[in-house]
Amino acid sequence: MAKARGRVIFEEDLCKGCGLCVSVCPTKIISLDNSTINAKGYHPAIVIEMDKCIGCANCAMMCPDVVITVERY
Amino acid sequence: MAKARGRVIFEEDLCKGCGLCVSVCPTKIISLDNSTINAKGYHPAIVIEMDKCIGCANCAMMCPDVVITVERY
Amino acid sequence: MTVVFEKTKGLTDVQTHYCPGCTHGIVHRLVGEALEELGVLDKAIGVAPVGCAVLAYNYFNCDMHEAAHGRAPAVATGIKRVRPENFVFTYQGDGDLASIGTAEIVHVAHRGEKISTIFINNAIYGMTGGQMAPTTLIGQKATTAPLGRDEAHSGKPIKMSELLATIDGAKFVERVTVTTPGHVRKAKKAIKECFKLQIEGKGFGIVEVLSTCPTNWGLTPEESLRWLEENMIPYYPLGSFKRPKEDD
Amino acid sequence: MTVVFEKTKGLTDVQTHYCPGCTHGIVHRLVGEALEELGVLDKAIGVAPVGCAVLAYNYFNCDMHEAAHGRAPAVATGIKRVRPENFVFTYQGDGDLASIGTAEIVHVAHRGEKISTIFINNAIYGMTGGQMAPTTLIGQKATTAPLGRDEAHSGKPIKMSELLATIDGAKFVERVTVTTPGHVRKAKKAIKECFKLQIEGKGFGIVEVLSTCPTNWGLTPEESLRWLEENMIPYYPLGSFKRPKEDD
Amino acid sequence: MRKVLMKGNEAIGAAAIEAGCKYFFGYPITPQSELPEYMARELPKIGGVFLQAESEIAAINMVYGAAGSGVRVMTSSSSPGMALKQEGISYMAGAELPCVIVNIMRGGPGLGGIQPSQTDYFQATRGGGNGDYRLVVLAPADVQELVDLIIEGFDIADQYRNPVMILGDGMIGQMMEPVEFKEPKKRDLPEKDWATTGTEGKRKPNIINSLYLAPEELEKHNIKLQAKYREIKEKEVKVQSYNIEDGDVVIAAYGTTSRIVKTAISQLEREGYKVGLIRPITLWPYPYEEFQKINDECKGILTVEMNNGQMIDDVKIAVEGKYPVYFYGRTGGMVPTPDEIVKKVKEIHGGEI
Amino acid sequence: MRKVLMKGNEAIGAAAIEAGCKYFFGYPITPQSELPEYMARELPKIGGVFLQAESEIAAINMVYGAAGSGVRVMTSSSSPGMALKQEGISYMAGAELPCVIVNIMRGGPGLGGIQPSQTDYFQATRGGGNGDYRLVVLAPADVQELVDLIIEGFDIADQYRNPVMILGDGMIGQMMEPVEFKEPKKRDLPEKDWATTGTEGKRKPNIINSLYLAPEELEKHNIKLQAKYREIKEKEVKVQSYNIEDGDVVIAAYGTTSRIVKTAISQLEREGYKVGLIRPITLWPYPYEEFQKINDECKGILTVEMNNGQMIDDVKIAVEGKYPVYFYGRTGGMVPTPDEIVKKVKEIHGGEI
Amino acid sequence: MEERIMIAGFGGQGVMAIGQILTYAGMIEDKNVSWLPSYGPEMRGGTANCGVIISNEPVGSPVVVNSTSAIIMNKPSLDKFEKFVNKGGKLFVNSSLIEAKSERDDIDVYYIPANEIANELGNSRVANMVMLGAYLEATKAIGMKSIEEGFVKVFGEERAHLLPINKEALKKGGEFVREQKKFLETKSY
Amino acid sequence: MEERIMIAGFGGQGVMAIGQILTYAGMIEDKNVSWLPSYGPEMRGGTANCGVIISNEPVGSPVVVNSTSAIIMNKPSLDKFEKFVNKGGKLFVNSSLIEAKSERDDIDVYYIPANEIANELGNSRVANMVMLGAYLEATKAIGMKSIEEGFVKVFGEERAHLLPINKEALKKGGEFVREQKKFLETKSY
Ligand SMILES: Cc1ncc(C[n+]2csc(CCOP(=O)(O)OP(=O)(O)O)c2C)c(N)n1
Ligand SMILES: Cc1ncc(C[n+]2csc(CCOP(=O)(O)OP(=O)(O)O)c2C)c(N)n1
Ligand code: SF4
Ligand code: SF4
Ligand code: SF4
Ligand code: SF4
Ligand code: SF4
Ligand code: SF4
Ligand SMILES: [Mg+2]
Ligand SMILES: [Mg+2]
Repeated sequence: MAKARGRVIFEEDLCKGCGLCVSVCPTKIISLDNSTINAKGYHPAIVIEMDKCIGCANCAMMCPDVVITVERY
Repeated sequence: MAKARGRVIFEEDLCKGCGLCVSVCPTKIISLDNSTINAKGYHPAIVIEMDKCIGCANCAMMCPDVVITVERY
Repeated sequence: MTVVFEKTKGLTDVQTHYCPGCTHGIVHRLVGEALEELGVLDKAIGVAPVGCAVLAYNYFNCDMHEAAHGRAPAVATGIKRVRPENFVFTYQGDGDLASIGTAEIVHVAHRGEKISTIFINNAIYGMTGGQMAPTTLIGQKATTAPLGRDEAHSGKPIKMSELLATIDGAKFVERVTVTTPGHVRKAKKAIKECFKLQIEGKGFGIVEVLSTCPTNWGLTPEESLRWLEENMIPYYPLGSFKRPKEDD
Repeated sequence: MTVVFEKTKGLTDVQTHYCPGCTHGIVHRLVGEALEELGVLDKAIGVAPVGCAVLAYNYFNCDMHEAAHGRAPAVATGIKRVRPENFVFTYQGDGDLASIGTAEIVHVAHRGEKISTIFINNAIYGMTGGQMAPTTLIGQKATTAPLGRDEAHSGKPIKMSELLATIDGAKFVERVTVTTPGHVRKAKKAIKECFKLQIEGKGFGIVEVLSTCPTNWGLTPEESLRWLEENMIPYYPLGSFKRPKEDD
Repeated sequence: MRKVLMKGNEAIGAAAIEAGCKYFFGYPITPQSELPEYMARELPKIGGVFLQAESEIAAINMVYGAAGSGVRVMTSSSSPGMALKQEGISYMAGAELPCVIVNIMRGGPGLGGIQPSQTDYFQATRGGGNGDYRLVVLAPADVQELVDLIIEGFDIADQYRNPVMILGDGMIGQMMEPVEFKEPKKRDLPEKDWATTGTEGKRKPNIINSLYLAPEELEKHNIKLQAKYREIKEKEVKVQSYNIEDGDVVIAAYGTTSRIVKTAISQLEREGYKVGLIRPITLWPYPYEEFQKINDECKGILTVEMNNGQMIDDVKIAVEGKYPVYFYGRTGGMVPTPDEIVKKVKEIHGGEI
Repeated sequence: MRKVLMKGNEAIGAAAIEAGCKYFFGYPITPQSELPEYMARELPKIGGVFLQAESEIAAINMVYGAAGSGVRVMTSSSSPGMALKQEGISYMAGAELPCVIVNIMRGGPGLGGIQPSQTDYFQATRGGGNGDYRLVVLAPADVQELVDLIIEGFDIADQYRNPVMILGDGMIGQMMEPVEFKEPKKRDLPEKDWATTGTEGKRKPNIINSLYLAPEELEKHNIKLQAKYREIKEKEVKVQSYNIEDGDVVIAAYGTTSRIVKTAISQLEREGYKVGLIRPITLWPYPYEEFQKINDECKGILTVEMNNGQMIDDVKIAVEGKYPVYFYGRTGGMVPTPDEIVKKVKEIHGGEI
Repeated sequence: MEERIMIAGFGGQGVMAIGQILTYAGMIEDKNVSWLPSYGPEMRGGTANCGVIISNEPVGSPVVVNSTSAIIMNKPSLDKFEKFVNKGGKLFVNSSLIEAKSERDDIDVYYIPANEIANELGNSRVANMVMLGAYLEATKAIGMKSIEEGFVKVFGEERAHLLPINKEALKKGGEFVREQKKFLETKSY
Repeated sequence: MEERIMIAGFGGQGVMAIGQILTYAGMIEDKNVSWLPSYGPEMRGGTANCGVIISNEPVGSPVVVNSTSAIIMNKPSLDKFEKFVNKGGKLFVNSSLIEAKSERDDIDVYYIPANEIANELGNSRVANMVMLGAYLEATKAIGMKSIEEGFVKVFGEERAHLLPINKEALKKGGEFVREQKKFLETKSY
């Protein structure tokens, strides 16, 4: 598996759990965390296997709430 | 000279003396009568040489005030 | 002897208030003739605008409804939706239709209302004394454009027929003029065809008539016709912009 | 390590009131980024519409002016004529721009006002709860078209970009969408080009963005993107309708 | 007919249909959109037409056209949208066309808010449009009365050839209450022989118009309108009143506010206060005479409105300085509570203000 | 400065320019079109902007934008056009933006006619738009006063961040009289630090707005507006009065009508009658207090208007039933003659009505 | 002194202009003045009139009802305004266009063939100035110098070159009245 | 008898619906009733509440201020409406979403884990009906048959097939309260 080149940071409390980032992540590493409810009452998006992130920023591109910051190494 | 084939009747009191009929008569037989002022205060259009009228209705076609009736023989 | 031309029953006997040589009068006659010849005078309801034609309700020999400035298409919509079997037309100037009433004319086309519009484009606000219209030509003087219309300030004149033709519900769009007997005959043909469209229930139709305003142009009636031909026609090309398609 | 994406300074830190997954948010971000990247944030004055974006004045990080429903282009005109050196944009929905505000958008184009408009076409009245817009598709349900829009009753949806492109003063007209990261990038490019037009003083520019309304479409955010692609794009083709000509 | 539970906005639609109204032209705006939505569902079923206009202005002008062609027709909006209809309303009043216009008011000014308010009283009763004209303005206090007034409103409009306005607030539009559809008292309604329906070759053309270029004619037209307004003033005043012959304080309130006042009055009565109520049902024509019946010992009139004081002008005109006139109002969507009113009444009673 | 003869409509333009107004957005309508035409000629010369809007609605919203960006700006119209501006005016009042709006009234309702009238008094003083808002309404009686009030009007607008309306009739717009341009009394005007001018990176963004979705906030905003209106009521009432301490009859009239009344009063004085006059110059705030000064023996107040009776409401509110209130009006462009007024006063004097 | 002058005719006959000139001239002579136009319902060719007040006192009502003088350019205006001339007042009738005679015998009536005189001067458009000249001669209300200044004010410097022919017209109107005055003076009523 | 019930929560939690069902049911039982909604400023996900009045007397103010009962579905609503419950009144708290406890000791408070109960029933959307069931059990204000009729009125015949699961939710809510009631009865205040 390719070496991880990216990292994403979600500002969890701003997330509305819309799932758009989930649907566009090429590496399918984003999911909605059904076990948490954030301040706004939504299940926020989380990344489990951060090492798979390629830093493509697709997620950020689609996030309507500017929740995501993307870094690349 | 061609035999007259048309006749035009002007409802003089409706004429506003705009001269549009004058300008389109192919036989140049219409003029504005500077010697009369009609009820509306205008010099009305008149035809002097009616026998030259060819009944083409150009005058009627251009009259904005529907002053003219055209007959043909 | 045959009468080859007499006054149509489509007009009343009231003398118009139009200025001498103003071609509003010619267009009135053509509309009256078309209504008569198509046999719809008895079921016609006309909508008069606010503009020089504001008194049109006195001239057309059918039921008439006066509208607020620019709103004739909305009024006509109200009438036609209630009485789809009647023949409904509006008669509007360029200030009325292309300025304050832009939304109403666009949306009557957008909805494909089955009404017909006669649009008198004289490149000026006639009734109120010669202010600039959206259709006033570049360089043309108006009381609110004393040095002539300036593109940098006011843009280029708007071409309503071209604009409306982009809308699907507008099924008949044609621009004509009445500067010569020949043009008058063509204008009449266009008006009749446009009216037929409504009779056949096909959608919205509009005939734009390039018209004169000798008074506010500061020209004689005859000069006005020439000015129109030399200045307006080159910018506002005559012709058909849209006819109903086979499947309309 | 490099930050390849972070929140633009063009937006404030206020969280938006938009529904989850509503693409209004994406477009806000693109506008904010464009303002920042073009260096006009400090001299920008935005005009917020009446529509779901009514609170946009809280989100864009520049001076903001709220307008009455449909009148944003007129408000923007007032601002730009007073402050030609400022950067003035409107952000409007389809009810706002294509329905009640038709006259205002047409005439801002007609005069060639040097402003930029972002037009959010989501084929519905979002804010008021899903009524039919002039852009609602045939068959699409809305609370005021409970059986779906019917052409015979309401006509076919209006295509504002095509209509505005006929107007000379509209120098930049492009339709984009934001359904995929690729489309988002193209949308951003269009918005930046459109804004540049104003910076260069060339005339009126508009970017129509096909956008979703998951709430009133009754779909999930993701379903909404697909519905848009499958239904809206075929009717509202993406692409450039007008770019400034050499001599503009 | 059995009672049904209905939301005010939908009840308006049902009542209009009951009254034979088959045409509705409107434009969405909160808090009245349930009405056009109801009409969109129901009118097609009865062969009527619902049309969403491109704007409030277009809507009122469509109503103008439809009314001119002789049918019962309705439009509705809320405050900012109603501001846009003013020119069209003035035209309809000028051309003497009947119709029913519904304003479900929200807080202002400007875009304001979307919560209930009574802030367009002046606009409704004095005319926000140009010229001397009057609308018959009906202010229902509950959904049943709303239904009754809509049905009667169409009759009033037809009888006098005049637009009728239903002035409700967001509360009455949004709330649900049980309603019954009752036949209104029959009125002798004139033929609409003035309507533009096409001559059918059977009569002279009809003209719907409000333009009179000669001032003599426009004045004549105005005199005719004023005569009609006088007749309406004589015949159509509606008011409910209560305890005004012996109330120590009399409250004037209309619409849903009057219900809050009633609750306050009950509370005051329980505490031993005598408080009267004048509830105008017609805001124009205004029930000025009713105020003559107030007892001489009354310590003051309290006007309660969900605005900053508009009907208070009419109350002052009515009482002619005979009693002090006080005001209590909440605005912007805030609704006065019975307690607040109780407190105010006690202050007046105690001579504290 | 030397006197010049000017048509009222043009004098408005000249006065506005004198007051530093460089922006005008308007739409043609008789009888005020000379004003936009004047501005079209003059503003470009001083680096200002005249723009003919596509409609009255666009015009008022352009004014809204221009005022929001911090400059002095004007629009004008006549009755039906003014009806269309109501929503925009309500927005400006709600957003607290200064501007001067001119209404050169003509006969109504609807399209009405093009001759002088005073038929939009209600609309101007009570607001034809939605919500509780007030315009400062100035009613000049001659062209000189028109000029003075325009110039002061801009100051008032800026001082209170509120739209000011100049309410004239077709007569004052069309007539020519000599005028002089005088410096108004200096006012301490606040900085327009709220304007949208671009932040220049130097401050937080400014927001021009009338929306407050939370009712608590909208109420707070309304309370603030009302406080401002109270201040205006305290400080800005303008009225001219005459013989009210001993007039047997007092006439209330404003604008050009008051001049006709003055001629009538002179005539009556020559015949030995004592007749007073109250001429409100501000129609809002209304000079209610002035009516307190009327002598107790006065037989009645005659309100004279070119309408069917609108200011009469304010007169009734002012006199609180102390004197009978009579009305004389002509409408539709008809102008009352001094003789008609003389006759009416004699009737009141003789107790005939 | 208070002159209340009604000037009436068809639109296009220049009635508004002579009213304005008079008003300017009055102002130049430090009088209180007002000019109030009124247009008929027609757009063009309809009737138009204006009322001018020139007074030592501040002007009250600017509406001229009972006029001290009336300058009447067409028949409909004669019918409308003749009756409102004050007893002892002056009525100036453009006899080129009005055949009818006044029915009043309590006022001075001057019949001036203004169009003919103007045509003689070679410009039919100055008929209005002929009438104004007549008025000035008969009333002496305003000095000729002020009128000339007023003319330039109304028509602007650009059209100042038209002043000579207009002065000529004023003069001819005055002359005509002097003739008629002689005649009137012999009349007794 | 006069029940003034405040029902409050997030938009989407079905607070409006249970208010309407109650109101219908009250009407069916020939009471005077009113239902008044209020929405927060947010478009979606904001707070929403409705006030229901069920009374033997005609309904005066439809605004529920001092409530006899309150059904509270989220924390912000607890903060807002807890204090307005009449002394001796009843407060129903959705303890699935609200951790806090009521600070009132002069009213009956019921904590119902409505979402959990609903999830157990296999449909999280019926949490509102659980709360309604609790209310009905505690107050006995309205009969269950009327509530069922009301349900069909509100949701229409098309959604009548959802009635069984909703009935189940009502029942579970009721049962939960019966348990808690027993506990409450032992409490003395
Ligand atoms: C709401 C409103 N605004 C303005 C006017 C004044 N007005 C009357 S006609 C007109 C314009 C007429 O121009 P156009 O439509 O081109 O018609 P034309 O006179 O040239 O035939 C205007 C602005 C009005 N009556 N109502
Ligand atoms: C004059 C006026 N009319 C109507 C409204 C109500 N209203 C608010 S937003 C809106 C439509 C919004 O739709 P759109 O412009 O498509 O924006 P979206 O919410 O879809 O983004 C309407 C009709 C209003 N506020 N003002
Ligand atoms: S940056 Fe790309 S890979 Fe990483 S989480 Fe986002 S979409 Fe997935
Ligand atoms: S797109 Fe943004 S708001 Fe939506 S789930 Fe992902 S992070 Fe949350
Ligand atoms: S019919 Fe023809 S020839 Fe005869 S007068 Fe008319 S234009 Fe001339
Ligand atoms: S065209 Fe008609 S109105 Fe004009 S001069 Fe000829 S007849 Fe007269
Ligand atoms: S003003 Fe112009 S458009 Fe109007 S009638 Fe006269 S010439 Fe015709
Ligand atoms: S209603 Fe629609 S457009 Fe508005 S915020 Fe929600 S999803 Fe977006
Ligand atoms: Mg025109
Ligand atoms: Mg939308």
